[in-house]
Amino acid sequence: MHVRARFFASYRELVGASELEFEVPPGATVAEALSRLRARDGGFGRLPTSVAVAVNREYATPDRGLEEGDELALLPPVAGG
Amino acid sequence: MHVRARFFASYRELVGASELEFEVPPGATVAEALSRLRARDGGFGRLPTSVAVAVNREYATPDRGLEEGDELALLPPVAGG
Amino acid sequence: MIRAEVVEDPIDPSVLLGLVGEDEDGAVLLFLGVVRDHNDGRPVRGLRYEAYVEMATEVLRAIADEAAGRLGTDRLVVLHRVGVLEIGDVSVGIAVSSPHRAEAFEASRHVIEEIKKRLPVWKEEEYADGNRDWVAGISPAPPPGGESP
Amino acid sequence: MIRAEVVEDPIDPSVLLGLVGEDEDGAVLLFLGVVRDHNDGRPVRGLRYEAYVEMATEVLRAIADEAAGRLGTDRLVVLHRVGVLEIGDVSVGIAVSSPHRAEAFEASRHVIEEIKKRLPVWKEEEYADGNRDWVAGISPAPPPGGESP
Repeated sequence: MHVRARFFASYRELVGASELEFEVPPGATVAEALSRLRARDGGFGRLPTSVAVAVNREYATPDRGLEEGDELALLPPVAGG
Repeated sequence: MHVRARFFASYRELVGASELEFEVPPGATVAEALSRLRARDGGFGRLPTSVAVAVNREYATPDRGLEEGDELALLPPVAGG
Repeated sequence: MIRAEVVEDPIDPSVLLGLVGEDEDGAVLLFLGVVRDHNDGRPVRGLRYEAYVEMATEVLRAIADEAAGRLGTDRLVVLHRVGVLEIGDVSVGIAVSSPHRAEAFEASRHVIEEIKKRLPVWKEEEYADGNRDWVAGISPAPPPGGESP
Repeated sequence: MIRAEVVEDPIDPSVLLGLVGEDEDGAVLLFLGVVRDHNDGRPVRGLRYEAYVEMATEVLRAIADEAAGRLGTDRLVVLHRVGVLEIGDVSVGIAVSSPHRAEAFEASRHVIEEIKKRLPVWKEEEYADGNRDWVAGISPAPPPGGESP
């Protein structure tokens, strides 16, 4: 199935893209999707081992299961305010 | 010696005056001056037994000694803000 | 510049904000005490503040100086209005600014809490039924230890 | 009316104040986060906020709703600006009003603290020497217990 990854701020600069659609096995978790991303060529391998993620705009834990079309956002430490 | 008493808000209404110059013995304390005031005719006797006072615009305790010309203010519970 | 004044004219929040905020400040906090339409369950139509103006000015300045110590800057303005006020009128305005927010919150809170405890100001409320009464206030405590002759 | 928005235009404090304050409210509190000219001892010339706008809007709304619970009223507005900002520009504005002051302070503080912890917004500073860097932020924690499939 396909999920859409989004990258922000320093992670966006690291991977050189703000968005990427990629394939994961059906029923894959957030952790598994992140492993797939890190295995890609380019800056993906330099993404931190522990990264905050949101699935469909809500913070999610690594064991969260993904579904077709989910939006998986990789979020650097936040600095608003 | 002479001191000047000032009355505010409900105390002003109680005694029917905002200011009064009156005489106290030399070296009188705040407590002694208050006793003299309460002994006067009119609403003075209805002043509370415990009353906050300021001498020369600073909060003072009953044992504070007075000097000629001091300004003794009788302050109802405050309600600013 | 620390400012602390008892005023008769309306308090303008924009003016207060314009008096604080330096380039090194990351936090600005404005507190407004406003005349509300009820007190202790009674509908209020308006009110009048009476002050021992000379002393209130000194006490307000002392409170401002204490708060500026907590704030860590001299960007602190506090105005307390006296006279006749209507519902929605600002009775007290406090503006502070500082590099970090924690100090701004702490200083602003200190000013309003100490005003409630120590400022020689009294409030006479006019109720919807036309009656008037002095609001039961807080007995101001003499300074710790007091002063003896 | 609770309002929570991520905005690109400058934040006007007067507009925020105009959106809160009902007749029953005795306390109005306005917090402004402002771009300051230094960070961690380094002179800052300006900065740029980047946001995950869709999510930030939802998180800001959730924070506002939580804070309104503490406030006890629906008079709460919070705006967070994104894009290029200069020294002195307002990055976040929070206005609240309530019958009593304690709730106003608590709600305002809650909003800014939670923004710092959870809002998906990032800050790139431009320093006086022309260099740029992403400000080291706070790792946003997943909700307690998280979600399992």
